[in-house]
Amino acid sequence: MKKIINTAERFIPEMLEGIYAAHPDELAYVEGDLHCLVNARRHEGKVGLATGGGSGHLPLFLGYVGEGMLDGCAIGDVFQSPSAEQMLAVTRHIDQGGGVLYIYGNYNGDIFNFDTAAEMADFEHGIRVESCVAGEDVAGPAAASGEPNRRRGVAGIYFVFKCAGAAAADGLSLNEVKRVADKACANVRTMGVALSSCTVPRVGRPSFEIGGTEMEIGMGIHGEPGVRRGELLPADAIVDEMLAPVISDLPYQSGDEVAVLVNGLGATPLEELYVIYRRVNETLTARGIRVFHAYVGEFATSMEMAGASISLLKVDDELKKYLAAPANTPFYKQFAL
Amino acid sequence: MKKIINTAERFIPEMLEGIYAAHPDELAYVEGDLHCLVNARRHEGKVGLATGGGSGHLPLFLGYVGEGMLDGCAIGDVFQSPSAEQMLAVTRHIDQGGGVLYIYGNYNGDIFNFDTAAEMADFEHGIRVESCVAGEDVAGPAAASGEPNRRRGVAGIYFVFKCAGAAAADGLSLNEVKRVADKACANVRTMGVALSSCTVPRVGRPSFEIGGTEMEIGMGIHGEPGVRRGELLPADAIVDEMLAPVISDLPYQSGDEVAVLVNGLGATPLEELYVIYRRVNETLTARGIRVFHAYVGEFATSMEMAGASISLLKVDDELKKYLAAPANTPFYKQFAL
Amino acid sequence: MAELKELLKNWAELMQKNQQRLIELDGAVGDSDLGLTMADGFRAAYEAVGDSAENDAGKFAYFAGKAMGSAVPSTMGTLMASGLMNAGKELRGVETMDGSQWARFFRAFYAGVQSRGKAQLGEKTFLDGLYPAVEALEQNTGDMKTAAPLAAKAAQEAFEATRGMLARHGRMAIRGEQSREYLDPGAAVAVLLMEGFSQTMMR
Amino acid sequence: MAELKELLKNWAELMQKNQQRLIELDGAVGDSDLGLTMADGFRAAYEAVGDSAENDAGKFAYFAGKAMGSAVPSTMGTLMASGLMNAGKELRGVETMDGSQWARFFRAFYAGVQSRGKAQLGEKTFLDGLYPAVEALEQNTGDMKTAAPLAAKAAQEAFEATRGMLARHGRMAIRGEQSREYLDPGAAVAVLLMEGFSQTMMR
Ligand SMILES: Nc1ncnc2c1ncn2[C@@H]1O[C@H](COP(=O)(O)OP(=O)(O)O)[C@@H](O)[C@H]1O
Ligand SMILES: Nc1ncnc2c1ncn2[C@@H]1O[C@H](COP(=O)(O)OP(=O)(O)O)[C@@H](O)[C@H]1O
Ligand SMILES: [Mg+2]
Ligand SMILES: [Mg+2]
Ligand SMILES: [Mg+2]
Ligand SMILES: [Mg+2]
Repeated sequence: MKKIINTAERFIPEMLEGIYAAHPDELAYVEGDLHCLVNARRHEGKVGLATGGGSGHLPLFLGYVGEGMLDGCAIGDVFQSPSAEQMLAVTRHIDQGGGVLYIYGNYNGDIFNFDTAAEMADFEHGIRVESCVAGEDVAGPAAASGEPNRRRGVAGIYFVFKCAGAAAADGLSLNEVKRVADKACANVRTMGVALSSCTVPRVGRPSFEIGGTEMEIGMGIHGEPGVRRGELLPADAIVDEMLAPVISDLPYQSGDEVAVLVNGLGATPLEELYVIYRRVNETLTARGIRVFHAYVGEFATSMEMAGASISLLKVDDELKKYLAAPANTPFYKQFAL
Repeated sequence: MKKIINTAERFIPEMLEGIYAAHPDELAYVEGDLHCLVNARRHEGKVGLATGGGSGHLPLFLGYVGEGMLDGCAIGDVFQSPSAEQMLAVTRHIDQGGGVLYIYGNYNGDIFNFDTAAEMADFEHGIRVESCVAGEDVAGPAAASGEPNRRRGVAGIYFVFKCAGAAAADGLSLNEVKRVADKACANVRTMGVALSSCTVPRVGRPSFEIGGTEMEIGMGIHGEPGVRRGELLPADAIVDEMLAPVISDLPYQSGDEVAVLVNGLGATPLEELYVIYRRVNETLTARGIRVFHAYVGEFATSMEMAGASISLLKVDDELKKYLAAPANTPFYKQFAL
Repeated sequence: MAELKELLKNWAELMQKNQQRLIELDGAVGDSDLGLTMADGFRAAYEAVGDSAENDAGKFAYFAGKAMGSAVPSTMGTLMASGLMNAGKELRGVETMDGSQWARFFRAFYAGVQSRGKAQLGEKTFLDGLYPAVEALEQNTGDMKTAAPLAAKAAQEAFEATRGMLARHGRMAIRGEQSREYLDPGAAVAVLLMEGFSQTMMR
Repeated sequence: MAELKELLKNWAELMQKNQQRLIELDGAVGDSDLGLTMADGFRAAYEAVGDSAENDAGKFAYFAGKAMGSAVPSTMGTLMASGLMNAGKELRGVETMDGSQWARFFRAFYAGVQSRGKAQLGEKTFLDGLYPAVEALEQNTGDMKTAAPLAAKAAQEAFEATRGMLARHGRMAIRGEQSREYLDPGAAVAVLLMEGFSQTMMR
C-alpha cells in the first residue's frame, strides 16, 4: 500500500482537518464532529440539500457542498456509510425552514441510515425530509416493474446534485426540488470501466486482483464485480462497449439532447479522459444526439483506481436551465453556461 | 502499459480532438494545426499571453488558456517541446496589438524553440515578444550569481499564469505584465515527491523504476532524478522534508503571507493531498506565516505518476489582487476571492 | 438487567471470537467488513451500557443499539442497531426478563431489522437466520433453558439453508443466480446471536 | 547540389543506423529520446529537400533545417535545425560547394547551434564534439578527401574526451559532479555528422 498518509485510522479525520483548514470561509462542521460538514453560509427559507456516504470518492460527496449546490454532507470512513446520528446533525443544521432533501447513492448502509435519520428528524425535531436515491449504473439490470431499483449510484449523481442544487437556489419548494432531483435521476445512466484496483487503507491490500493487461467493464466504485472482464481494448472499442448499454437503456431518439460526463476514477490521466470524450462525441453525433454540455474530469473517484465512467443525462429545457446555473464550492466551480 | 488510448502515435492528436469537441465555444486552433490552441475569444489591445510545452501534464499547459488567464498555447507530443513554427502560429494569432508575453518552464527544448519563435515573430511579423521562464523547483540548486537559473519549472508556474493573466486582463502594458510575471516567478518555490512512475506511450515502459515501498523526494515531472530516494515515510514526515527547503530558499519571516498550492501528480487521490495540506498549514501557522489562499488539486501532472508537489508563493498586495481576480477556462475556474 | 448485560457481553465476545470467520464469509461475496463491523459494533453496544445502572430493559437495549449504530454504520451494523433499538422500544418499562419477555425481545429485534431493511423471508439475509429461532423461542416461553438451545439449533439450520437461496439485497445481489452457491454472512450473525443467548440462559 | 543532397541522405541513414546506440547513450543520462529524434529529424530534413530542384545551397540547407525543427522540436532536434538554418543563411547564393564553402558551412552550423543554445566549449555538449572537426576542416580547405576523415577522427576523439567534463546544460546537468562519468550523447551526434560528411567526400 503506497499512500501519503500518517495512519489508516487517522486518514479520514486528517483529510477533513486539511479540508477545513484549506477552506475556512466556505465550509464548517457542526456538533464538534468533523464528519458533519455544512456550507458556512446559510440561506434562510431555502430547501436544505444533504448528501452523505463513504469517503474515498472525492470530490464526491462533500465536494458538492457550496453555493448553488448542496448544504451539507455526512461523511463516513473509507467506503463506509456515516451514521444516522451524523446525518441527523447535518439535517438539523441545514434545515432553513424549507425542509430537507436527501440525495445519495443506492447502497444498503446509506439507505438504512438516511431512513433512520429522516425518521429522527421528523419525529424528534419536526423537520420534513424527503429522499432521492440515485442508482444509475447500467452494469446492473433495470428493476422489474414493482421491484425496487437495485442499480448502484455512481458518478451520474453529480447531475442530480447540480439540478437539485440550482432548483433549491432558485427558491423552489421541497416538493418541487424533489421533483427536479427525481427527474434528473430518471434521466441519467452511467457505465464504468476499471483498469486497476484501489486499496482501502485499513484493509491494506488491493480490493481486487486484475491482470496487467486486463480491464473490467461495469465495475463499481468500491470494486464491486462488473459485467465483463477481458483484455484491455483500444479506447474506441472500450467506449463503444460502455456507451451502447447507456444509450439503449433509456432509450434515445435522434434529436435528443444530453449532458455528458466523462469521469476519471482517480489514477487515469485527464489526457485519456479526453480521448474517451472524443469517441463519445463522435458516437452521439452519428446518432443525431446533440451534446448540450460536456463535463470531463474527476467527479466521483475510487481513490487511486485507474479507470473511467461515462454518464449521459437526457435533458429538457428545465434540466438545461438548472445545469447552466452557476455553482461555487471549494471543489467544484461553474460559471453560468 | 495500461492506458485508455488507441495508439501511442494518435494519443495527443486524439486528446486534442476530444478537447476541441468538448469545449467548442471556448477553444479554437489556428492554421489547421490542432497543436496551436487559442482562446476562442479575442480582446483587442490586451497583451497576449502564450505558453507551451510538452503534453502529459494536464491541466498544464493548455488548460490555462481562457478568460483571465492565457490567450494561447503551443502543444507538443508527450514530454516534447512543440516547434517554433507552432509557437509562432499561436503568437501571430494572439497578438491583439499589445505585444505578446511567453511564459513557460525552464527546459532546453522549450527555451530554444520559444527563442526562435520570438525572433521570427519580431523579424518576420513585427510583433514584440517578451519572455518569462519559470524555474522554481528547489530540488535543483539556486543559481550562483551571474549564472543562469537551471532549476526546472514545475507546478508553481500556475501562480505566474494566474498573476500575469489577471494583470493582462486588467489592461496593463507588456512591460508591466512582464514585471508582474517576473515578480511571481521570483517569489514562488516548489518541491515534489514521486511514489510511482508514469509511462510515455511511445516508449511503452515506465520512465523509471521505483520499489514498492519507496519514494523519491525532488523528482521532476518527467521523472528527472530527485534529491533523495528512500523508504516511504508517514505523510507529516514527507511534508516536513519537502517544505523545509521551500521555506528556507526564499526565505520567509514571521508575518509573511503566502498562497499555497498542493498539487497532485496524477494518480494520488485528492484525499491524500488534503492530508498533505493539513501538515503544510500546521507548519506555516507555527512559523507565523499566514495563508492568503490554498489551492489543492491537480494543476500540473505527469500522467499517471503518483506523488505530489508543494508550492509556496510569497504574496504582496499586488500579487494578492491578481490572484484574487476571477478566471474562467474549460479546465480552471475561480470566482473572485 | 444482569441477564441482558450478560447477553450483550456474550455477543461482544462471540463476535470478536468469530471475527475472522465472518471476514471470510463476507469476503467470498462482499467487501470483507462484516467481521470488523460486528466485533466493533457489539463491543460498542456493550461498552455503552456495561456499566449502566439502568433498570429499564427497554432503555438498556435502546441505548446499546444507538451506540452500535454510531460506531458501525454499515449495512449489518445499522440493521443490528435497528433491531436492538426496536427491541428496546418494545420492552420499555420492563425491569425483569422472563421467557415471554425474551420472546418479545427477539420478535421486536426481528421486526426492527425487517422494517429498516425491508427484506422478505427467503431473500437470503440475516432475517432467514433469525426467523426460525424466534419461532422456536415463542414455542416454549416457559422454559428458556430448553428453548434457547433449540433456537440456536434452528438458526444454525436456517443459516445452512441460505445456500441455494437467491440473494436480493446488498452486494451479493449483484451476482444474481451465482449467489445461490454461497452461504449468507448475515445469517451467520443470527446464529451467533442465538448461541450467545443460549449461553446466557444456560449459565 | 548533388553533394549536399548526398550529405543529408548519408546523415539520415547514419542516424537511423545508430538509433539504438543514441537511445542508449541518452538513456544513461537523459530521457532516451535522442535516437528517435535524430533519426526522425534527419529523415524529415532529407525528405523536405531530397526531391528539390533548388540550386541555391543556402536555401537548400535552410529549408532542410526548418523541416527538421518542425519534425523534432526537442533539444538536439532544435539545435540541429538551428545549425542547418544558420549554415543556410551563410551560404545563401552559393551554387557549387568546394572545400572552403564546406568549411564555411560547418563553421556556420556550429555558430547556429552555439547562438541558439548559448553553451560554451568544455560544457559537455554537442559543441565539444563538433568544434575540433570544424578546426580540422579549416586547416586544409584545398583537399576535403584528406580533411574530412581527419575531421571525423577529431570529432571521435573529442566525443571520447567529453567523459570527464562537467555537464552544465540539459538533463545531464542535474547530476552535477556525477555527470563526469558519462559520455555526452550530443557529441556522439557530432561524430556521426562528420562521418557522414567524410563518406560524402570519399565517394
Ligand atoms: N435488506 C436487508 N435486510 C436484512 N439483512 C440484509 C439486508 N441487506 C443485507 N443484509 C445482510 O447484510 C449482510 C451483509 O452485511 P455487510 O457486510 O454489513 O454489508 P455491506 O458490507 O455490503 O454493506 C448480508 O449477508 C445480509 O444478510
Ligand atoms: N545548450 C546546449 N548547446 C548545445 N548542445 C546542448 C545544449 N544543451 C544540451 N545539448 C546537447 O543535447 C544533448 C541531449 O539532447 P536531447 O536528448 O535532445 O535533450 P533532451 O531530451 O534532454 O531535451 C546533450 O547530450 C547535449 O550534447
Ligand atoms: Mg486523481
Ligand atoms: Mg488524475
Ligand atoms: Mg460487507
Ligand atoms: Mg534526450
